[in-house]
Amino acid sequence: MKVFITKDALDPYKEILDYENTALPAGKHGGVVSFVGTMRDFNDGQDVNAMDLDYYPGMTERHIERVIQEASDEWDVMDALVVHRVGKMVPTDPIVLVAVWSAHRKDSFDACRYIINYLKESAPFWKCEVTTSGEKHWVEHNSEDPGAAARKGLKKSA
Amino acid sequence: MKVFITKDALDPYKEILDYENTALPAGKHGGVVSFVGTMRDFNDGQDVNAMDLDYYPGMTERHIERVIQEASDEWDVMDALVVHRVGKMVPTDPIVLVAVWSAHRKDSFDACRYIINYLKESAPFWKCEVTTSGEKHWVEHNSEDPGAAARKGLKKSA
Amino acid sequence: MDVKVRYFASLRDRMGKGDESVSFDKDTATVADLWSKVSSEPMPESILVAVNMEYTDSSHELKNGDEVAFFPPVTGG
Amino acid sequence: MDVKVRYFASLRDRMGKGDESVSFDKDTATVADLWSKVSSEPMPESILVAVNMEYTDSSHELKNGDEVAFFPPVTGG
Repeated sequence: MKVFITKDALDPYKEILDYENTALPAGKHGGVVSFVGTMRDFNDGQDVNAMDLDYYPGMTERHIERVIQEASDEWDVMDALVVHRVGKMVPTDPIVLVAVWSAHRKDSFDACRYIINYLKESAPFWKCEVTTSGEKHWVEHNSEDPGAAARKGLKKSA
Repeated sequence: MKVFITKDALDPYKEILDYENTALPAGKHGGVVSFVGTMRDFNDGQDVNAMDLDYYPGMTERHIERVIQEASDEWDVMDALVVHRVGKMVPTDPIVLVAVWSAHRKDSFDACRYIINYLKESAPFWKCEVTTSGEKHWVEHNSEDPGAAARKGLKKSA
Repeated sequence: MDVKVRYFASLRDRMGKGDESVSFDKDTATVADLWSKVSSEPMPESILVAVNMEYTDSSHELKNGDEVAFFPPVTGG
Repeated sequence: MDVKVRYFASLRDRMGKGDESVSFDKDTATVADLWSKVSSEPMPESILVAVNMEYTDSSHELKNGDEVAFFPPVTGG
């Protein structure tokens, strides 16, 4: 299992191949399911021309590793790789890669989906968007699923 | 949509990137889910050291295209790519790539899984395995799911 | 009436060829008629048939120029 | 007792810094006590808190050397 957060440009498929060649035994896994998320040029109907993604070094990795472990407890996962970009990025930049190797397709799909759902909804990242009009603002909630963090039972301070 | 069957070595992630750069508008898709299937060195407990995959040129592509269309009717699919290797191959060779682009993760996962399930269970391919003892034999049924073809309603001649 | 016949996988090995052309001296024939022209054995239960690349069955009426394929159950890729 | 405090995202902008060290002259203090030392405003309902990188709440009792982080709801990556 590897979780890697980087400010550098992300070459997702090179990451998959490099990891496969170094960490996985040859000829044993039936397949790999991957999700590669790319920065879009719009959000909530507004044009976006840049994003600055904040994270909590140490905590973010630890919580992602825990979710990979949850997925491995639930499904038959041979190995998993998460690479996430942070800092300044522009539309068409790859942001995130999740790859899950398994002997069974179904398990790869389920585990990969579980991990990316966590990353997109509940992982400790904070988006700051810069619109084409130059306006900069911290995203208040995840537009894809505003209720996700609450459902995951993250405690709010009273 | 593109379906491509080839006797040549398959470089799955290069195929994804080439297709993404030529066929997809930049900045519009939220992500891509891919499945890459690799030849394993065992099947049904027997060591396998080579496989020769037969197909029906024309029919195989047509039926895969139809299944991609079914997936696109069911889910919000922006584009999909299938590349399948045929002929002689050895363990660790990539055999198949399915990539599905969508604005929504859920749709990409569901459509990609639907397409690869079809390819693995019901698409017109025939496996001939060569074991390490040199024995060559046509696989009689798909060991992953022998009932799949019947369930898909393929008619048997009386 | 002429049709093109194709065989795949183990059936290709058994027939000793991948394809052949078959001529009928009548204007109508079914897939079953075609099978009895190409083989002396009864058509195996498990054999699948496609006409012009669409699955069908042995009662299918053939037309001149059809491509008929016989093959064992598919195994997937 | 000394703790390290970290702020993220919009809260970092609002606090004007990303981290600071805070000393207490007593041996026990809660996250709520810490907040009242670093801000004159009441702690916003929506602010999340983590101690040593684990989510917790404002009643959490701090220990010497703890790392306490305050941040707005996460947005995911």
